[in-house]
Amino acid sequence: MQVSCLVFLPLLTAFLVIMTPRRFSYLIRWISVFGTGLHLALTIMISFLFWAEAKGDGELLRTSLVFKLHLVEKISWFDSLGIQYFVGIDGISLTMVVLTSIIIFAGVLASWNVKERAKEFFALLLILVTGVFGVFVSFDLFLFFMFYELAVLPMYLLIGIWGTGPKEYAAMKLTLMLLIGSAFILVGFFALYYGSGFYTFDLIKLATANFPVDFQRWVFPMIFVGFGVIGALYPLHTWSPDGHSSAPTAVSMLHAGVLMKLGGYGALRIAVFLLPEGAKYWGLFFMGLTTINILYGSFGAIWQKDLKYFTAYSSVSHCGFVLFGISALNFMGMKGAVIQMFSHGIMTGLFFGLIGMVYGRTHTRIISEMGGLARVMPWLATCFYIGGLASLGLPGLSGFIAESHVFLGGFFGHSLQSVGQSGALMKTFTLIATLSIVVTAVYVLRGLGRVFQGPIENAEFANLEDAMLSEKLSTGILVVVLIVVGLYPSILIDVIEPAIRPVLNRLAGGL
Amino acid sequence: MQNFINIFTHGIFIKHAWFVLAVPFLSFVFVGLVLRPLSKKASGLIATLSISVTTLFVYGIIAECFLMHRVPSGAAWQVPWLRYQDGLSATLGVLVDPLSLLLMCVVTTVSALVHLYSIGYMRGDEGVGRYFAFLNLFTFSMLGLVVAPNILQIFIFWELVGVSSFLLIGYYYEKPQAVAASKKAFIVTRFADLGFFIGIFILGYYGFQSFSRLGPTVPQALSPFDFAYLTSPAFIEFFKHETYMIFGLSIFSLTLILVFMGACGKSAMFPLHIWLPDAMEGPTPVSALIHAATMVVAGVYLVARMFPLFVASPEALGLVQCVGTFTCLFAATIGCTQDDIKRVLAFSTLSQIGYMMFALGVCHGGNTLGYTASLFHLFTHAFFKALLFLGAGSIIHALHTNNVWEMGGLVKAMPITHLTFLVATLSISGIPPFSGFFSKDEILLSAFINHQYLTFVIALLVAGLTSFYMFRVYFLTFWSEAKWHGHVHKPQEASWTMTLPLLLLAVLAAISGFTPIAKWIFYTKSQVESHRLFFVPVFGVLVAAFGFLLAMLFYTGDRKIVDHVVLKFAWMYGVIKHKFYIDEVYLWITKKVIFRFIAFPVAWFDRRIVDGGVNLAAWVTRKTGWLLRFLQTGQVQTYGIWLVSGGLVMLLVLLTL
Amino acid sequence: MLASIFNSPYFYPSIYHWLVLSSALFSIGIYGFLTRKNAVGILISLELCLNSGALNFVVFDYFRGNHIDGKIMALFIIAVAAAEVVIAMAIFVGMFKHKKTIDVTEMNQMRN
Amino acid sequence: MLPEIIVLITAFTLMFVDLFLKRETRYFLMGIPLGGLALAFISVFFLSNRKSFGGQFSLENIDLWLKVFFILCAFVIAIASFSFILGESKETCHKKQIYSFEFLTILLFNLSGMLFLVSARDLLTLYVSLELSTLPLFILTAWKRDALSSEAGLKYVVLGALASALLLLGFSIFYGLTGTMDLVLIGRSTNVSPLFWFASVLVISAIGFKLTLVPFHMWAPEVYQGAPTVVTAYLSVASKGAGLVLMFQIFFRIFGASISSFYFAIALLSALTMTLGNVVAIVQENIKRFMAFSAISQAGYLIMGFLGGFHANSQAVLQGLSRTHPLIALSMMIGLFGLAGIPPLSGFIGKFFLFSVAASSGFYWLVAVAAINSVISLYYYLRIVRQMYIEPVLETTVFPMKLSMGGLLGSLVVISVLLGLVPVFYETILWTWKN
Repeated sequence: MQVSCLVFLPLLTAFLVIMTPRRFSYLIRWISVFGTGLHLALTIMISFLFWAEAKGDGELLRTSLVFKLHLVEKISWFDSLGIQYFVGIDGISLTMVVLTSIIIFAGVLASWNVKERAKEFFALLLILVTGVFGVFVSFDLFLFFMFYELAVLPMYLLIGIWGTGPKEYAAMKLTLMLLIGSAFILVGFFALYYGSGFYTFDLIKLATANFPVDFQRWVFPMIFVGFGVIGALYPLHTWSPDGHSSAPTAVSMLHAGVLMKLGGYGALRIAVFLLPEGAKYWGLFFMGLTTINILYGSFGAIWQKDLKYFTAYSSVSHCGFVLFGISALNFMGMKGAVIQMFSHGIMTGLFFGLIGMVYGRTHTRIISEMGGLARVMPWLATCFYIGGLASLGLPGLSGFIAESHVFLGGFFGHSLQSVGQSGALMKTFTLIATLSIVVTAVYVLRGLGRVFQGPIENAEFANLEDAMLSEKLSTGILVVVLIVVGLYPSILIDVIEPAIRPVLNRLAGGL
Repeated sequence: MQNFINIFTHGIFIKHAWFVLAVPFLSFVFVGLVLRPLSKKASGLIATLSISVTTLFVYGIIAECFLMHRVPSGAAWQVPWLRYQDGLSATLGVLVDPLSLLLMCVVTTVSALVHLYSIGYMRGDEGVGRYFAFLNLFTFSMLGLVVAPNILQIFIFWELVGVSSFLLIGYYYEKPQAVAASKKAFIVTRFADLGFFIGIFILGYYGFQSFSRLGPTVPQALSPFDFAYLTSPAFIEFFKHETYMIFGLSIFSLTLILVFMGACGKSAMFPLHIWLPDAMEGPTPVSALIHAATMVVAGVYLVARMFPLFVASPEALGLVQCVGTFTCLFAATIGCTQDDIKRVLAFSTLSQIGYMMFALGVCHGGNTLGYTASLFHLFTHAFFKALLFLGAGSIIHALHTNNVWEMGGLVKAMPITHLTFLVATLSISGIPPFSGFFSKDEILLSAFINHQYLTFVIALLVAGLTSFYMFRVYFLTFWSEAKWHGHVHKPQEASWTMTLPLLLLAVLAAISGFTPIAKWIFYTKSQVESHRLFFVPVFGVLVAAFGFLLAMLFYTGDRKIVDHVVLKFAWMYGVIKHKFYIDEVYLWITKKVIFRFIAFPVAWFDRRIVDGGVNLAAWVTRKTGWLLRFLQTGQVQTYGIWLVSGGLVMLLVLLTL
Repeated sequence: MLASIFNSPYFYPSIYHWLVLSSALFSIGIYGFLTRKNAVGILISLELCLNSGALNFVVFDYFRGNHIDGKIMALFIIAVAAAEVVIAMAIFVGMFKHKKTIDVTEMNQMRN
Repeated sequence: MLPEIIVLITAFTLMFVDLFLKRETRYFLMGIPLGGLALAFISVFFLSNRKSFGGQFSLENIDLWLKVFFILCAFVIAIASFSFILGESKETCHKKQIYSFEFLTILLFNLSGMLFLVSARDLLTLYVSLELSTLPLFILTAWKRDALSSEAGLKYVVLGALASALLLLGFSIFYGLTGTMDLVLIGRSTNVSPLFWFASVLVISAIGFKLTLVPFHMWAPEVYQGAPTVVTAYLSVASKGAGLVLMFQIFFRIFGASISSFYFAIALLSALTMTLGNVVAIVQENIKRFMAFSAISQAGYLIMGFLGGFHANSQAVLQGLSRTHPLIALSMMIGLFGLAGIPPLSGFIGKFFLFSVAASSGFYWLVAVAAINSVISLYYYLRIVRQMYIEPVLETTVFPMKLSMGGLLGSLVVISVLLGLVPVFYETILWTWKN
């Protein structure tokens, strides 16, 4: 019941928002804030429930081949087709749910200023987030796919109506590319459904199927690439710069912060978990591709003139870490990938939130037109710098935890688990990918330096105001999370670690 | 008295060694979040107080060790922090051993004095709260670095000191040069850290590989990142015999070279030295603390910390020696030509760190006296260099200029500053009985007894150069005729908060040479005490005296001599004055090569080719649709043909399958 | 003589003759459909096609057991064809009102 | 055959009453078709499985649902066409003639044809009911009598007659090969021979015509464009539904045993249809032409359902679909409801099932093509959404929505959402099927 509440509370909030007459725009905002705040509280409650329930998981899952779920709800739905309403929570899900919950709360707070058609905006945002929550907790592939589509489609309107710049083009490109990705996913799911011989979409049951190696080898890239599109896998990432830069603040936050994580989540949860042989066959290939991702994104970011493009490219680079860690196919890599999902989610959510706030004041996002803003908006500058430092992997902030995991995973590679990938190549890829920590430093410091430091060049900017309360709250939460995870990583690691084990055990050939 | 001593016999301080990290950190958080917006004065006060308390605490630890005649082995305090994998985790801890104690002592002492100095120096500045918060952050990070029991913790705090340095250099964030300098500092060191990071990977990797294999020779409680493990003979033996070769180097040496790359970055060794002179854009106390006394010697500390590994690899240590020697000479040469007082001091710092580096490096000759000598020099250098910077800060505070040619005649105006500056100058020049004499002597000695005669000669030469450029600054600043008469107000000593640290440091700079460091810090005890050569210190002093005389000749009398010399060697002078154009080379590489030839093409490629591919697909679809619509001719008979021929094709398909 | 001719199996057309006839009818119909420009001509060609179908039914019925159903089918086909013609003619007339011609190649107001 | 009779009686009643009433009072005539349809709708549920007329007319479970679907369609179209009939629409250029209920009479005749088609079990009934469900459409298409409408009618009637001739020839060959009119008996006694393939191709061409499969689709854009809007809607739903029923009859009753040899052809047609339909739809400016191409692409999805895992066991085929694969039946129903508009949820689940059918036979490439096509189609749907939401509103284009229309749309939306999420509907179909 709790998990269903988790999923449908945003939908209920959306319904309430729709029911509110348009003229009470304040009420609409308050309902949204209250709804998402309640959701955050619920998430925290569920985290504690999970904590209490999952105490013994660490040992139990050490040798397990399937995920251990908690707070499971399983209702048969389209019975004759093997479709169920099957939701539950495990460590990875919980991490992602917490992330989403935080981001949507911060996002709603950050869009306090949305006046134009506020009702539709908040309703769509909440519907979208319902889809996201649904994806993270569903363990039935049909349900998963349905929520996935639900999470992608409202994006078109959200960007198309409330966006800026070439919004319609960006919205269309984003929606179509993501859905083409989902087309591949769909084919993969059907292949799993019929290939397993069980005629079920139940993820746990599918895990017991013996997929032939050849089958795995062609289905795996289908699903992985399908999820790769939303996870910004090179060269299918081009929706992301345009999409993110055109989207309104809360949507960029949610999209870069959470939706892009669906890719990594699906790749890990479904592709690698169900098709370990395929993963081993393709692992190095995707590792190479994501190495390109990581460097390419960071080099691309150097040259960007628009703050949002800048952040979008940095997201491409950072999401590369997620897929990189996953395709390293070992414990540290995958754990790092999940941590990176969380960390990057918070970080980039913070970035886009801040960019929105800065844009709301300066009405420009061109980096060279700004300068010296730290004097007039110290709060935003501080938050921006903390986010930037997190993104370049400064220890003490969450980015370091994730990146060091991913790099160590890539570097230690084959020595940890019998993955059968070439150790030398993995090491080479990792070493090439580590270059990004320098490049990231270059673009982050360049970009932020130009925006916030130096003298105030434009006289109009001299009288701008710093963040207001809702904005401070919104960014403050995210900054605190970044720091807390950075200083006390066990808070995440203890949850994630057990949940990764089954994937690894399957990779290790424990069939 | 006995009661007082008794306090130190229970080991309480060592047991609660976490205090050393906790106080500065809490103070940072408190000052940064709570006090900063409230009160400037309180920020400074609390920050200074907390560091002072830490300093006293460190003294307490030292006293304990001293009184108990025992230094604890292993980390005094440790908590698990980050678990990567079974058998591979990072801890946070406080390692108390002579080396870390030495560094702790230096860091806290200098930091406390600099904090105190800053209260006066930064008075009236807008962002004092921020300044002190950052200063606390730096102190915390630096302490974390020096007490690290494992290499990962070093890396973590390594980055944190980098970032605090970045923040403090860019403290005047509205000054474009400061912003550029802070960026440069961070990025250059970050680049070096890349090597360090990779080195850690490799160390961790082999550490992890051998961890279970080595069996009982390694205590179970350790993890592959721990220094106690990495420097254990068993591991070194294992790692040394790894046959994997890259570029003709064994992976062992290569790893150490990568680690040394990190050290080079932080310690601003050639060719990664370019950030340090620019870093002088920060407030002067910051330069004193970070860019003279503490952070820049972190590289030396790192090599010293991993010395057992380095000793096992003559290649790596040879490189350390080469880089150290070269930087030493190189920086000293440039130091002779700079006009900005802080830049002279910066190059002098480079040169001195070069001394420390090659002192470590020469040990591959077999005698490890250099290890002791290097750390001894680190110790003394911290005080006299901090003192020099703080003195310079006093002068700048009074005159509002950095150019030595615009100063002069300050002997009368600022007597305390003059006196302390003189002490420091004598000390750095290696004039007995000031501290620099002892440490430099030991370094020269270590080079000589390891038969590194070239290094020895260069070191002697640099000793002369050091003396020359330091006295050049000294004479120009204090003795030449005053050029500041046009100023509104006469330069004068600042408040006691600024002069007190100067005096204290002057005392330390004068007497710290008598500290029996060698008793505690050594690699092989017997080698430390065995050699005493008479002529080495004599040479050193003679050379220094020569430098002094030359400087006096040049800069107290007629300026014509200088001009004449400069004109005579105009070409060379120009090159040296422009720091051998290294900055320009870097600028060319970053701006032209990386930005133009990598970043721009990548951005272009992404927009045109990759994104163009996506748009092309859309375009092709539309175009196909546009073409296909003309099938619809409107002629009913054409449709009929389609219908019938479609059927026929269908028949073919069915029959062939 | 004459009787023997009449009685000879070669005199009575076999199923193949009929099928050839109906195929010819159908082919002529299709040819006419594709080549005539006059809508009525096209309609007539289509009637040929329909009739070839009807003829087939009758023939198959006759040669394969003489159940009545094929013939009934033929009747229905004729009826349906008649209905079709009526409707088609009505539409042609309507078309003629607008275009003053029933040349189908002219009727391409809607295309692409 | 109660519903069919009711529909026919209603049609005749309407025709006669219409003759004798004055123009002003005809308004009340609306009740007759609606009442008749409602009655027919109810009567469907009183039918039981049985055969009449010596097996030429029979009723199985799927038939029941199909009839329900057709009656509902006609009902909706009848409501939607009132404004058209009563001359309120701008489309009525010849008010005098059109101001009559003949339109509905013909619609009802057409409906009865489709109802018969569902239950037909032999070639004769099949042919006649098919013609009955096609001929009225010619009239309806040319209803407006303006140039476009007439041209559309002409093209439709000419090509329709051609298709009908092809179908007839195909039927006659089947008859000749087997000597029987009964569909199931034909299916049981055919051997695979070149002539059989020839006949199949003829029949498939006709089906393709009805279902607007590429390359038999050429009539559709013109006819959809020229016909009155109500008729266009009816064509794209009901007529295509009839085509689907025809295909169902032929493929599962006649080809039943050898259906797997048609798989590749079906997949090819499906891929071609959806791709061409979508790609051309993108570049259309005329909204009705656009709808035509979009409808063509829909047909591509629909026939994916025929790739279902049919076992080559004629016995199983004979016993009806229920015992073979529920998925096919389901996908067919979903296809039909999908035709009635593509609502987000039931459309999603519908497509999911249709794709699933293709995947079950191993046509993963077709699933990929279909899924990518659905993305392309999303492109133009999103463009419409953009028109509705993103483009600025022009005051002049705002028109008041009528209560009847609003209620209709609202209930359609609710139904589609329910269809999408509530398993009861699907499960009921499957359940009735199995028993």
